Amino acid sequence: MIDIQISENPLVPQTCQDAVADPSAGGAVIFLGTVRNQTKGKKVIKLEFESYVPMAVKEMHKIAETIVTKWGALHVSMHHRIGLLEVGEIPVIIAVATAHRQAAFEACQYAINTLKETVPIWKKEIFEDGAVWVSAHP
Amino acid sequence: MIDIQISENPLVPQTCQDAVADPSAGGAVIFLGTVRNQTKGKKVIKLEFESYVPMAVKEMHKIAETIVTKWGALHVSMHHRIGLLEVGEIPVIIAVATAHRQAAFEACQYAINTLKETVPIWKKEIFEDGAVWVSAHP
Amino acid sequence: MKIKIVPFGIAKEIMQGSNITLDLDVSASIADLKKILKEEYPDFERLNSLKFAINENYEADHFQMQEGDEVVIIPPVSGG
Amino acid sequence: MKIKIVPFGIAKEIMQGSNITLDLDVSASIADLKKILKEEYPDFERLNSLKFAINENYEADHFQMQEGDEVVIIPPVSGG
Repeated sequence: MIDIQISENPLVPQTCQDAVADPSAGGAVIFLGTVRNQTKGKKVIKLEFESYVPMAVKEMHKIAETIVTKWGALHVSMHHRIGLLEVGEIPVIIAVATAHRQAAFEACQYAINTLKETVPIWKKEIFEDGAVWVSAHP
Repeated sequence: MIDIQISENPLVPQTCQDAVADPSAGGAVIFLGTVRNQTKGKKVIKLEFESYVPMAVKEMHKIAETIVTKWGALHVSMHHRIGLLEVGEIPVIIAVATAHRQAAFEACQYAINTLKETVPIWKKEIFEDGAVWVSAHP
Repeated sequence: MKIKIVPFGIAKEIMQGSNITLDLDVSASIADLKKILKEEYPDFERLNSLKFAINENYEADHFQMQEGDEVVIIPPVSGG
Repeated sequence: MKIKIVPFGIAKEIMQGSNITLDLDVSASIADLKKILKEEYPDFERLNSLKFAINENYEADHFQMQEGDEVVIIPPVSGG
């Protein structure tokens, strides 16, 4: 089962965990992103996430389908939050359940790495003295 | 912070997640083991876990300390359940939070792999027609 | 032909927030569009990457647009 | 010297559930103990591994036990 969501509401890890629960799975690996209080030593106040939602959902589906095909995942759940997030809040959850655990680790890592490369979501770091679109410039 | 528990009560993923939550962490990787309904095609009814508890806790601490030293983890939470478990229940949860995600994946995988090699916990698979101590024999 | 341009993220700031409609030569490519945008908004030159999507798919430089296409400007993504 | 033997998992089944106390030569090693146990309980030969712990630490074959030590038998572990 593939469960993809982009939401303005707080993400709930239990929801992703439930989405991948399966009696034939030997394990699940869950990645939780969290908003860090600093970046390169500079204090972060908030993050703002913007997305081109329909395409982001489509790209997240592609990632999930690759995980099912390549790693034989039983279930993949990927939730991404958009809007304004405080330090400590969760922008992303990725859960992958597989029959054997090694595949779940590899697939979950592939998912978050690929999400950061291909999914049209943009993050703006808001500092006390300004804001920066992450990764925009060299 | 290192949080190690061996318990006869159901494990709660949220507890491990809360134990590793930190505003200076960029991410957490959580491994959830689950009791599979079959092993090598044979239907599993239940699992029974037994442990030499004080030594198991000590060995789990060693794993967590290695993770802090080698991967710079901010927090490690490792919970293992003992006693009788039904299919779908959770025998183990390992959560690792690090400043950067790559380290959390590696460290979490090291933790579960090493736990399965060194921690004195034994699993008996209970089938309809008998029971087998896992990994005991070639 | 009329092409609607929809910028996101920093691209929206570079273009001052506006969706715009450009009038391009028939069979203009993504490469042509990129050139026009960089001339109009030099800040696009400074980005790590500049991609374009049509109908929710990334399209490469050689892709030829059609009348009525809506082209989404995708500056460097940073989800997660 | 008296050494208490505490088996876990399949080792407990092989020894029929009993903690036993053995009377060993002074300065007997883990290797000596292993030999004695395998003679008494041949099923130990069939295990994938057989390890021993004293004071909650694994001890190697050459380790010499002392009067009053409690030796825990650790058959192949399978947590997780």
